[in-house]
Amino acid sequence: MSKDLGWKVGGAQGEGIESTGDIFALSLFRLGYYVSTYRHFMSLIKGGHTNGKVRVTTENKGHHGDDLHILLAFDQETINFNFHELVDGGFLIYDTSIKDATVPANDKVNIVPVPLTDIAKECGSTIMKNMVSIGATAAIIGLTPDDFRSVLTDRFGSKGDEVVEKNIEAMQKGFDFYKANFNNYIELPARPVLKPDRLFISGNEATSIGAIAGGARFLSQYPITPATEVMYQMVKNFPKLGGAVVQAEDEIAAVMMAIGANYTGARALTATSGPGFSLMMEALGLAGISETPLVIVDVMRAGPSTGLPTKTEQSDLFTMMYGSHGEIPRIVLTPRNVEEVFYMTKEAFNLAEKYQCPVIVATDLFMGMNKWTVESIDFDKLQNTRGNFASQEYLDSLEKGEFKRFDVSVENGVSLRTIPGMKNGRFVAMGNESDEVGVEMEEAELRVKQMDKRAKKLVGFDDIVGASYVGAENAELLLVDFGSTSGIQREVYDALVAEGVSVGHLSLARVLPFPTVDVAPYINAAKKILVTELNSTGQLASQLKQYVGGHEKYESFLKYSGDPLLVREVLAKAKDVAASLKKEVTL
Amino acid sequence: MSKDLGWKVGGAQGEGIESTGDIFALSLFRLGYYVSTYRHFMSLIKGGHTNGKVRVTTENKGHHGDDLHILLAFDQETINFNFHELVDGGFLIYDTSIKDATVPANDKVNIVPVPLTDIAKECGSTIMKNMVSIGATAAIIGLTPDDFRSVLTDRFGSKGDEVVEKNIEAMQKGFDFYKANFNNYIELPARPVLKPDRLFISGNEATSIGAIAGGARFLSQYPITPATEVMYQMVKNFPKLGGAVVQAEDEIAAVMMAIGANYTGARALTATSGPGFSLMMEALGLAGISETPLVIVDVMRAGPSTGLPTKTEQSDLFTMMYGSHGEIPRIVLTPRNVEEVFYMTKEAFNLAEKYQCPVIVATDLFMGMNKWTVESIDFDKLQNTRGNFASQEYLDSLEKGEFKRFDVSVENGVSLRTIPGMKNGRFVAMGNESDEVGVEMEEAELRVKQMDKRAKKLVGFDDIVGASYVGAENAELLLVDFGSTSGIQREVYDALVAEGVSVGHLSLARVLPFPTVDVAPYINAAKKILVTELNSTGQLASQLKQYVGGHEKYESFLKYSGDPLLVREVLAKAKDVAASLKKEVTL
Amino acid sequence: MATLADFRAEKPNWCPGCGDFTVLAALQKAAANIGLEPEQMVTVSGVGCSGKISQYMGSYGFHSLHGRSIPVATAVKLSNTDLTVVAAGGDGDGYGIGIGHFLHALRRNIDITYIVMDNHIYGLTTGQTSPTSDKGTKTKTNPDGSTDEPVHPLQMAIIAGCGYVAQGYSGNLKQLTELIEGGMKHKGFSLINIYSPCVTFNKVNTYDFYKQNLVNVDEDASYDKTDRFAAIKKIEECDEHLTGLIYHSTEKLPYHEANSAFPTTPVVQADVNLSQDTWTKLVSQFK
Amino acid sequence: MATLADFRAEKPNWCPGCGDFTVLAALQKAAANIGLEPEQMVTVSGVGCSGKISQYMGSYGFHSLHGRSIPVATAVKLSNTDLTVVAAGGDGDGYGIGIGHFLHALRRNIDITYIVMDNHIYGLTTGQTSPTSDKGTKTKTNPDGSTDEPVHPLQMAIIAGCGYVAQGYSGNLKQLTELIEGGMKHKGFSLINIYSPCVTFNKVNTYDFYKQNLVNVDEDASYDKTDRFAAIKKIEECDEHLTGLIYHSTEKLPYHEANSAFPTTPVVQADVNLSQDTWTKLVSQFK
Ligand SMILES: Cc1ncc(C[n+]2csc(CCOP(=O)(O)OP(=O)(O)O)c2C)c(N)n1
Ligand SMILES: Cc1ncc(C[n+]2csc(CCOP(=O)(O)OP(=O)(O)O)c2C)c(N)n1
Ligand code: SF4
Ligand code: SF4
Ligand SMILES: [Mg+2]
Ligand SMILES: [Mg+2]
Repeated sequence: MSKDLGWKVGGAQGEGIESTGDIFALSLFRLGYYVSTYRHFMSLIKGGHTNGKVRVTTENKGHHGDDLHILLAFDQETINFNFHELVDGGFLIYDTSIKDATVPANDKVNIVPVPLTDIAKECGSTIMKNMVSIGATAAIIGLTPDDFRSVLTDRFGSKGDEVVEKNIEAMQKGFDFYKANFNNYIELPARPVLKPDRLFISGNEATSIGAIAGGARFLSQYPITPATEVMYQMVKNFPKLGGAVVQAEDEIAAVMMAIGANYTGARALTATSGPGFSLMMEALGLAGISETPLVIVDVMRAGPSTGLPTKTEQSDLFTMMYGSHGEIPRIVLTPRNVEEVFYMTKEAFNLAEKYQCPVIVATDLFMGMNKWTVESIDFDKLQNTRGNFASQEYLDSLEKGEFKRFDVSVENGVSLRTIPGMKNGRFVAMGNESDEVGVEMEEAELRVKQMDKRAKKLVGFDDIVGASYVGAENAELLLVDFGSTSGIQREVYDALVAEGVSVGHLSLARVLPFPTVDVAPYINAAKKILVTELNSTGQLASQLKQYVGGHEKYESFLKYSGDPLLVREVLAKAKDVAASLKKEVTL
Repeated sequence: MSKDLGWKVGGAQGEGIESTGDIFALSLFRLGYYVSTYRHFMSLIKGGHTNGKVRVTTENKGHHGDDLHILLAFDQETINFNFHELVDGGFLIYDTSIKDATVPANDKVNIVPVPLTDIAKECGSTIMKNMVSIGATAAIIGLTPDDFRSVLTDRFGSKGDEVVEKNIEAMQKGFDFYKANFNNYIELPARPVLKPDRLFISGNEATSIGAIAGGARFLSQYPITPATEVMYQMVKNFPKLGGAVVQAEDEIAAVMMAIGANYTGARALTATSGPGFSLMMEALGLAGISETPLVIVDVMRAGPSTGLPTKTEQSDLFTMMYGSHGEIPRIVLTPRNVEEVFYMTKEAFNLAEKYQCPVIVATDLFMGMNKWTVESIDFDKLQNTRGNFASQEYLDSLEKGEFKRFDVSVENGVSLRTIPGMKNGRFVAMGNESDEVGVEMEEAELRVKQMDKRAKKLVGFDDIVGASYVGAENAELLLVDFGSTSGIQREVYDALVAEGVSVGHLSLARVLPFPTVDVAPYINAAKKILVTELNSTGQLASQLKQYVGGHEKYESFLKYSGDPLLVREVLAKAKDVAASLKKEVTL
Repeated sequence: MATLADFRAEKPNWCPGCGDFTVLAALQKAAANIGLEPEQMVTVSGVGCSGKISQYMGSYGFHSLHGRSIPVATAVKLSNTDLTVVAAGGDGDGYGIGIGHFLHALRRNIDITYIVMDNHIYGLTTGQTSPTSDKGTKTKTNPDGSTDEPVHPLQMAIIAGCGYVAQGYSGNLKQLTELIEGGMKHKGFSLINIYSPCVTFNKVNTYDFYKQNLVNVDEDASYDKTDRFAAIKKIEECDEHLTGLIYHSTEKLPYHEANSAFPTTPVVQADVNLSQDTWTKLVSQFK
Repeated sequence: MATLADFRAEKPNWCPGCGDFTVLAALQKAAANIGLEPEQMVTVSGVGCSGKISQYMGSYGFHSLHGRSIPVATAVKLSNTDLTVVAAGGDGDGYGIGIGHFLHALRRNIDITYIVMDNHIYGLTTGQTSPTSDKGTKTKTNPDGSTDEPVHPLQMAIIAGCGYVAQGYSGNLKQLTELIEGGMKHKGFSLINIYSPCVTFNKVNTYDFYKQNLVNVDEDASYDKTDRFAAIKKIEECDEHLTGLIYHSTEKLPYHEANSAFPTTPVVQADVNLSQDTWTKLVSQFK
């Protein structure tokens, strides 16, 4: 019996690989398993290798797993590229119509040639090979074509029952073929009970429904991989909610529109990735100085510049924290799993209005474009609050021109806000430094007061957890990360604990305001700190040094190949560090 | 006898205040004095208070000085705004045509009402009041109208001798009026010898001629205060040098053009200020990944956003260091005086070609728009070198398609470069990650190699001094700064030394690659560190913490009113810190 | 009902004689004339001397970034279609750095009125060549005279499908007021280009110059404002020196009405909280 | 002399049947036909499927940023006027995010050839509405059909003063090659808009569609390519579905010749070091 199942389908881009993976993954989710996925693809439309990995587990995981048990190959490249990942006892299913297929010599892997294309043709169309292959898989792991029926009905039901049946039939043929010709099997672990609240959802989808739950009713966005799907979700859902989507002409327009909509009183966001984010730098400062709420989602991809548009990275941390000339208060959230993507995106809108400042939510391609299991979202936690609006009564009590939108006397830096339509609440939002009623000015004293007012907003910020920690109280080795690498780090942590290492795992959920008070005790207590990041310069580590110190204690595990982390590579590094620690102690 | 002379003229914008200051300043420069200036102005075209300060000294200073000896007021606002700066024994000269002029009660100041406008009218035009006022000043400080003749001749000579004489005459009238009615004087210190090499030049002018000396022959720029003058200088000088200027449609175009020109083999730059710099973030990454040389000059002004367009600040440090998504090697220089502005801008072009990466030169409005004395520039130091170009012979020895523009095997990360026109040297510069010959690719291993190659370039960089230090070897109090605040800090340092404080002054001339090795010994040795910056968040201090540590030792003096520093305010803070140090010691 | 005085705010600090004073006056009059309340209107401006207009207009205002008034104005309108939205700025702002946003808003037919104070110069940055500067214009950036073809905003707007294309002049407050009123009433994007002399930096395109050169098509009964090609030709014939409503068509619906998916109630009125039922439906797609 | 083979580089990875294959072939042929050497030519592209052309063309290349090919190409030309410079990209790249650069380069009359592979869709990002998408186009961003007026690049270019305005089609390699050749020879900015079908994401503007709808003005002897207004009208009449050289004028000098201050020797050839004499003169203004 396998604890996890790692399954992967691969072929050329444009061949239906993605939907094969989706059907398999969703079906296993519906059977009650926890499912995590990872899609490998390239920045071209047709041709080029793509594959979809599905990890099936009995506990919720934030990673698609190192191990591969079943590889389903539609072409030779898939075999070449992925075969080495198969564990001993794993299965390679490949299409016998691959010309001169060559399979590496490895007698610990079950080689399963199946005439996928031929059987598919029998079923009426070569596209059916996807179903045939799922059928063969089902046979190996003890499922039946019927276990996939509900997903197929959702997908193809609108085209008629017949289409569904045809697909089931193709699956059955694959199933039968395997049973008839092979007799090795993998036993899936017992199914957890499927809770009705559970969601199977990508990071980008979670961003979208998080935004919707957070009251966002305006999205202006420009297409860019891997953030485009956020827009698709909004286009789909907004009409019912009275919301509007604008496909902007570029990212500058997109962010300026989001600012304009927020100014007008709509909760609005824009979503983008690195190149688009870089184009938003001037506008970011405008939102800051004009105290206009703004939510930007940066679905990070591998940079710099156009970089690797279909690969993942965590290298925009610096520019999210420090990009844009001059100084503004800003909040930068780094959700660590898809559930947090949902909650933090939702909360971003409350924070943006509460503090009247920009909020950046950092996700990445890894989390954004792949699907994960979320245990449940509590509807009762979804109420929103709208921040510091002036009441109409208060405005009516003022003389014309008396309303101080940028009142510097407010203790927490957050002054009363109005929106167009409110009588006597006129003000001018502005990129220039302005006086309290919003008139451009250049006087030294007033300027300093306005700067101080804005800076005050985020002092003592604790609306969003800064970091979370698991581990012994004075763990010697501290694993640190932020954002989407947290899931895999937990597996590394578990493995180290199992080996008796004195280890703790500290994971940051926000980087601005930097959670110094949350992280300092752990940083200070640790003997060695291993910071794991998907970038080449150790951006998080540099911030820990800057905000906390302890320079001599840091080690970094950095990956910037564009691929996500593997448990084993981080674990190997962590063990090295742990070993060096022991040596130091014995010296 | 006064050691320094502080002189200031003030009035409404559009009244000729600027040229009055210029004439006075240049004349004193030509007499052999060292002259530093500071112009206060506002972001509107006419009306609004403006003033020009001129400091006349016998040693070269990087600051216009706290003290004011003579104030020349054309309107009431000038009196209100500046009177308090006058030292005991100072002079207020004001125009008697100011309606109901009110002068603060202060019997330590010599009040000198002069009918400037009336006398000017006698001379034929009210504009002449500027000359009349200079004449009155001349009388006070022991100069004669003739001392201003050479400057007037340069200015007005093209309009005929008569115009020059008319101006001299107006001066003489002001001179005579003072002599006839008042009899207090200030004695200027003895004139230093005027060296023929000496220059009286603004930071922006130094940027321009530095760029020209560095071989820049292409400038693409979009107008923005305070960087526009860089373009004017180029427009003026390039035609003779075979260079070209393009006024771009925006800053994105400006920087993309600079990249295109560099790619083609011209040395090219763009100059801008904060808002424009923010718009260049995406392009910055392109230059980095495509390994195209690029020089950007950021003449910082007070942010965020449009901010205070006519005020100074050092708040773009963060975005210069960390702006743009993803990770590229870059060089960020922070010249500390106008001489360094010249040399570093010049050198920027050699570095950009040597390392095939972007070089950012950070100046600011304070240094950029004001004039300073430069002792001399050594022509013999102005030879340029062009970096790692492939020879035509080498290219001829290759097969078609064999040239590896992005050869990862080069030890220092700098591979051979070609430019269009070179036979067999074809390559494609690219925003995508590419292989060694410049073909887009997404393979993990090659990607890492390219990232490592680029990162290698700046390891061990020491082409430009990182920081300089004066002071005792183990000074207890360390003053730290970067860029244009260095000059004033030296005066603070001198004052502290004079008071017997154990003090050192460390000033950074570059921030990337961060000069850790240059600064660490001083940071580590100091008991207290006072970092002075013109920004609100202590950007430099945060970098010292990040790169070096010693968190418990820092104090900051931060100013972000838009005005430049005063010696006395930094000195007061420094004394407090020094005092606290003593207390600690005696405890 | 609001009066002219209600649309006054800060005292302008433009140079005495600047054409922008008249533009502001016309905008204030137009707003009062069509019976707006100040809080129902938003004036969004870019950066430039002209961009200061949002501070002087007594409506809600947004003095945004250089070249970016249009996307802000677009979003203001789309977020609250009950508002009357004016975007305003200079020739550099709108036809230089901002020309992309201008053309795309036009294509979408966003229901805003765009006022360009076209002084053929960059005023606030003290007199550089602008995208509408005449050929031969000499400035510090073009001492030998610019050789660039100026932008032709009126013809371009017509080509791009704009339904209300007008040109005014700061020397004619009455006509300008009418043109702005018309623009505000027009359902869809309206462009009002205004010759608004910069008395400080442009010594060519002066009041005198315009007095001598402008043709008023509003006074020409034979001129057909509804004929696109005639309009394009007329503009060419006059070397652009004409005033009045040059092209008018009410054929197209504005963006928020044309798009069937666009909400019929103002977006700002949408509830930020979801009902249990909506929530359940929303997440059902992820199960 | 260089042959067609010399202009081949990487094997394209566009989808089989993509219109861009023909565009590349035409560009390669045109370059060979006019007798260029590969090193005398630079192809600058933006980002999109179309943007990959710079990698496949055997000239020097710059695969720049989305929407920014034109400023790079401008600078390449102005830095070395001996080079033949082509800018290339998609409809989204050039008429969406990049439209401002396009229009300003046009005004300046920079001597480059601009090739737009106009498939009415965002290809590389897998099929969103583009600025030239027809009204009614349904994509994942516009499931109910776009209501935006498409950009009219040909008419706009004529209005903006372009001296060489052509349209080609990937189904006609011969004509396309000629049009590109003509553009490269034209002294000044030339625009060649190309209907280059995206076989994967655009199921409306297909080869079949164009076969049925395109009018070839090159075959119409009565058509006067030198009449701006006739050209604008013709484009309108054909609903833009025409091919050929639509407008041609050799009246204007290109930027580098029109500007008297522009150096007559290529900028790249200027010495990066100054003579003592030049230096002395240069600094004399600061004394
Ligand atoms: C991104 C950016 N670049 C440059 C500037 C500097 N700037 C301010 S106004 C202006 C041009 C003003 O010209 P125009 O739009 O015609 O307005 P006018 O002052 O003539 O009314 C420029 C270049 C800026 N504020 N922001
Ligand atoms: C600044 C930025 N925003 C967005 C993108 C994502 N992107 C890449 S190509 C493209 C559009 C492609 O459409 P088009 O220009 O028509 O080219 P095609 O693929 O159709 O040839 C977009 C939006 C990007 N690379 N950079
Ligand atoms: S500079 Fe010109 S545009 Fe600006 S306020 Fe003065 S006159 Fe008006
Ligand atoms: S997606 Fe369309 S444009 Fe892109 S390569 Fe394929 S067919 Fe061509
Ligand atoms: Mg203007
Ligand atoms: Mg396209």
